[in-house]
Amino acid sequence: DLLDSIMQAKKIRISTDLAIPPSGMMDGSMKATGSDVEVAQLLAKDWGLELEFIQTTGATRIPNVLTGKADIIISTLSVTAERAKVIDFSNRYATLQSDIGCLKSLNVKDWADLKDKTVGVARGTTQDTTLSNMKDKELKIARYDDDATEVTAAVSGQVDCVGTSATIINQIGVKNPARIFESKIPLATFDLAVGLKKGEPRLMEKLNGWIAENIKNGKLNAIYKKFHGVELPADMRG
Amino acid sequence: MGIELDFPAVLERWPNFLGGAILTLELAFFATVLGAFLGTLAAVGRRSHSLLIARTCKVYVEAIRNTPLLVQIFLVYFGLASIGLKLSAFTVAVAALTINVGAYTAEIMRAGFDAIPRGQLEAAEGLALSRLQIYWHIILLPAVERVYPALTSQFVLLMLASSVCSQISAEELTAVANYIQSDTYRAFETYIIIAVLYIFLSLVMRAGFWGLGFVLFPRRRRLGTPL
Amino acid sequence: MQQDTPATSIVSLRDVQKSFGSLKVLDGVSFAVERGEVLAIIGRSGSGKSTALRCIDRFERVDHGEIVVCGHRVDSPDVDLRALRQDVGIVFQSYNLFPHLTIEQNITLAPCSVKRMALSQAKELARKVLAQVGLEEKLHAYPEQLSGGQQQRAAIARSLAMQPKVMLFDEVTSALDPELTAEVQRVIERLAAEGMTMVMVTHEMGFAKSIADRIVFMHRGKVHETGPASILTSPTTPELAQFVGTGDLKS
Amino acid sequence: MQQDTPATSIVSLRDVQKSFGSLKVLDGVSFAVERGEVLAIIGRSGSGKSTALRCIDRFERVDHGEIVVCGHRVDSPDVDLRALRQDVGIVFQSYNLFPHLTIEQNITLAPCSVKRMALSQAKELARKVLAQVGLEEKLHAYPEQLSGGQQQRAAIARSLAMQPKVMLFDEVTSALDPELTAEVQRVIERLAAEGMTMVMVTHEMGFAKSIADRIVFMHRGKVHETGPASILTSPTTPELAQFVGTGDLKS
Amino acid sequence: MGGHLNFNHLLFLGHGALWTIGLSLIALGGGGLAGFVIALARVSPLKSVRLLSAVYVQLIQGTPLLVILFLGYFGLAAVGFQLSPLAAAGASLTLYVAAYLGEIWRGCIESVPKPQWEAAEGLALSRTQRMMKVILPQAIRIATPPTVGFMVQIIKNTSLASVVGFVELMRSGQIVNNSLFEPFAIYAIIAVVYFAMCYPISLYSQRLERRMGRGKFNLAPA
Ligand SMILES: Nc1ncnc2c1ncn2[C@@H]1O[C@H](COP(=O)(O)OP(=O)(O)OP(=O)(O)O)[C@@H](O)[C@H]1O
Ligand SMILES: Nc1ncnc2c1ncn2[C@@H]1O[C@H](COP(=O)(O)OP(=O)(O)OP(=O)(O)O)[C@@H](O)[C@H]1O
Ligand SMILES: [Mg+2]
Ligand SMILES: [Mg+2]
Repeated sequence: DLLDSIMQAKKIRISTDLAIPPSGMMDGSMKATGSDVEVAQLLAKDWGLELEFIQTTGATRIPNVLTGKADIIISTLSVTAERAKVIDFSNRYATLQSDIGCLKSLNVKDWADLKDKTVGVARGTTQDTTLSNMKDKELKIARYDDDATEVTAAVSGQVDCVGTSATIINQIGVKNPARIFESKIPLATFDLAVGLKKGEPRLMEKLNGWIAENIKNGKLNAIYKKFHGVELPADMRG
Repeated sequence: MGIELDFPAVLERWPNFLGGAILTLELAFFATVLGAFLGTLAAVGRRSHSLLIARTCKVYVEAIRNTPLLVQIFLVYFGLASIGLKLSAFTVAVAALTINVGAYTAEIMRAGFDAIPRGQLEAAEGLALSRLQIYWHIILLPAVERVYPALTSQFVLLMLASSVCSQISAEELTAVANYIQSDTYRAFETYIIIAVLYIFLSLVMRAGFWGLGFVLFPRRRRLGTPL
Repeated sequence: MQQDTPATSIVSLRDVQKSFGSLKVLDGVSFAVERGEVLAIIGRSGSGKSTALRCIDRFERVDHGEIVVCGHRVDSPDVDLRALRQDVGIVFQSYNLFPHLTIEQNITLAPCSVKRMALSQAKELARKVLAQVGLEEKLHAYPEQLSGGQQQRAAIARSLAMQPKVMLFDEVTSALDPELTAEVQRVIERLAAEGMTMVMVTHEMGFAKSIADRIVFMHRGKVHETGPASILTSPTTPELAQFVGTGDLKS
Repeated sequence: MQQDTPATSIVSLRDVQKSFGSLKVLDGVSFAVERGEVLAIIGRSGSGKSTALRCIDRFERVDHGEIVVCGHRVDSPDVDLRALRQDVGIVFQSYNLFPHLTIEQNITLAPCSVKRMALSQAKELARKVLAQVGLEEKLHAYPEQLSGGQQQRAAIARSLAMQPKVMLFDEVTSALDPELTAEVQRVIERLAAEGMTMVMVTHEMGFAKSIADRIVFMHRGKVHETGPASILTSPTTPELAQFVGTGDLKS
Repeated sequence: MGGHLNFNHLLFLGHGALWTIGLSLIALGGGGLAGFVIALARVSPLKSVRLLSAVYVQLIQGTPLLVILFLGYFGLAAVGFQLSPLAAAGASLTLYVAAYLGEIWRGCIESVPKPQWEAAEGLALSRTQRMMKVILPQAIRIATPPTVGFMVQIIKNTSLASVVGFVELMRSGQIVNNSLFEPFAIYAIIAVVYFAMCYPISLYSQRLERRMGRGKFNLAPA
């Protein structure tokens, strides 16, 4: 099965989108970095495997493992029931807290205040799905292809509210001090998990064991804190 | 390596696909109409006696034709916002597509203009027609008739290229597909469906252009011969 | 723009010079055409016949000399071109009908656009001029549906519809076979009989002989010989004699 | 494919019919050409002259009738086209030299490709046929560097290089001015003198008269009158009389 | 996250630009060969061949390149053909370019005047000889300007190969932007780099057109 072939090859191919900071990105010297990147590196090291990143875009993360072009996905996959019909998810290795963030000067306290505002999100993310399902709230949603475009839209003034992680909300003000954003309404907390092809119980078991161990020893929390500036929920801090 | 395809799971989102397809057609329609107009103006401008106008038109055409549409769309979308102009994604998308297809139309129209025999222009001058009248009666219509197939292809390509408008939050067909496939993780089904939809849309457009040509070119309708 | 010209002279060229680059095509051409006169310009290929004709309707700008046509100072830079061209009709070898318009539309276009004639009136006119050239039944045909001779007659009708004071013809029959040539020549003969002033470049010697009141023989950009049609049978210069000689070879 | 034909008859058409759509262009055409004979086909535009000529070289397929050329049954669907065309040379009004090849390459192309002649031998041949048409010095020129008359002569040379048994000419001089026409006609006269069998469509009556052994006058898709060149001066049918009459107008 | 544009970023973009050039060459090479076959098929004497190739051209020209690339890479893998990203991108681009070049070239072959075909026929040349020695040499001259012009479109279109994992110019720009959030600077740089690659080619094609004295035009499968 897949686990054996990984072990035989002494190499694990991990599908990661390197254009979704702070989980996957490039540092100043154009080396891959980010929380997902370090998780992947840790996994490869612990299992004594060589690591190969399969560069993907948001749209091709899943097809990559389905067609065997990558072994597993570590790329801010949040778990939903719908998606679980297509791939298997491991236990969560991190969570993603997302908020509605708005221009600081904007008087937004609850959902009602958002009524005539346009909220920017990255298309197809769980934030997008969550907001889209709030039919009763009469939100106007502007979907961008990725977080970076969404941030740029916020920086340049195309939108005054965004639905994304707190880390990214803070980033907007850094880019344009004239437009400081802050978290206004908590949206949801999503579980992030490793994705793999259906029907690989042995690999799944080994992954879950590894995740449990690294939650306990606090390594996953440390990585998360390093990039996201906050800690994982209390029960995941080891 | 079997992958189970589950089309019904994706097809049940047909209202989204339909909405996306309609928006794609709308984008293509407005950009085609406006782009044809802009491109014709630019083609006329390139023949202007004023060096300034002719140069400006040339720079426009070359700058657009040699850079990717996506970059143009970003620059328009974020550029306008930075100077305080907050237009809807649809408006910006139409504007950017118009600017883009206008440049290509200008090139095609220019070729059409060049194909008008000099003798035609002299005959028209000899009949005391004014410059504007010559453009309208003697140059424009035959030029369009002559390059009509190229224009048709160009506008179909525009429709296909409008997929990059998903980047600036226009919910056209590709945007819808991306949304659905990341929601369901059923990328294959989604992509196959939109491939079929795009082929269908391009056939619809070609049929539309064929019909328009039928109305526009009575000579061709009657004689069936190329100009 | 109005000028003193000899009362009856409708076209006059005086010492007209014109070069294309370093090639001197017209080298001091002078002649005049009286009202109602038919003038034929002959000469071998490249002698400047077409250029001279084109200068009259200001399709070429002269370098030097004076051209007056129906009172318009054509050599002046600020001549009113559209007014000039309402007075002058020109027909070329390659008929240049507008291929996307029917014959009727070809004819009504200028009267409607330039003279702001009502469409119904213009259509009436189209019928009239087409009758003049014997083509009434082709009103709604497109140019490509006509034979060469018919196209050329339609082109003449189109010019006539502007009711010009003088008509210019540049080898209007040279793309046609003998039968079609005869058709077009008959039309021109009828126009001459009706008193139209005409200047025609032609290489049909027989036709020139039979219709022209006066012949201008051009040679190397100059008017080499001029006179009544009889000069064709009794040329006084060796050049014209030789030219008439080769011209005969064709028959 | 070999067939019984009258010993000396090299081309023969019998009751040939051909329609384009609903238009009957050839309506039972029959004539034959003997070895060494020069046949001129005349007739007004649209009478089917070109079509008849093109049927002989199988550029058009006939609907009915029999065509035998050098023993090839041209009307049969399984005639060996390449063998036929090695025996027949055809030259069109629009010379159709290959613009991307020099005159020499134009001429050597077919002998080398079709007859597998050695290049050196083909070049020798090219020189010979070019000398025949008086163009030796243009061996290495490209077509566009030649005048119309020279191009037409080169096209004739190209056909000659295949050493055809019969040559077909379709109005080969009608795109040329009188001077160039004379050049080409001289070449054809020389070929006739050398005994080449030729079928030519022409509207130069003078030329037809002077060179043709026999004239075929076509009218509405039929052979209306046929006979020696003298029929041009004393036509027996009113149609030919009228045709020759109009033809004369041209001179 | 954040930081400023530095030399490493430029290096990264430069690397992307190299991939863009490489992919373009592959697309042109493969697409050129296949396009030649398509063009010949489109003027084939066999009706079925003509029809088949016409359907192919219609299908490809009706589908966005992104979808072709996606189906070429993942779709083939799904039915058991594992292609490397390079092979998949090469194959997809080849299919795509072939449809467009095939159409362009068919037009050029057909624009060789009919009398040329007849003259060649009259000289007893076989169909292959007519094609190879008379028609194609002339068609190639007509075809050069629009083909060169089409290269510009290929260069811009290779950006879609990012879907199969290539980090070419456009994708590298996105990656840099997603860590810097400096869209104007970065997209301006990308625009300039694309312009620098494309404009000389456009210029060259226009020069060729002018030398041939005819106004051909090329389409933009943008
Ligand atoms: N626009 C032009 N630019 C350069 N040279 C020109 C132009 N028009 C005409 N010429 C040259 O001027 C000369 C005279 O031309 P023109 O057309 O007046 O001769 P023509 O007597 O009408 O001859 P033809 O009987 O062949 O029509 C020719 O040598 C021609 O090549
Ligand atoms: N390929 C074709 N399809 C349809 N009609 C044709 C075709 N070729 C010729 N015709 C028609 O057949 C008739 C005879 O044509 P053909 O060319 O044989 O006449 P022709 O005697 O050679 O005339 P010309 O002196 O004008 O060359 C014409 O009416 C022509 O329009
Ligand atoms: Mg002339
Ligand atoms: Mg003919």
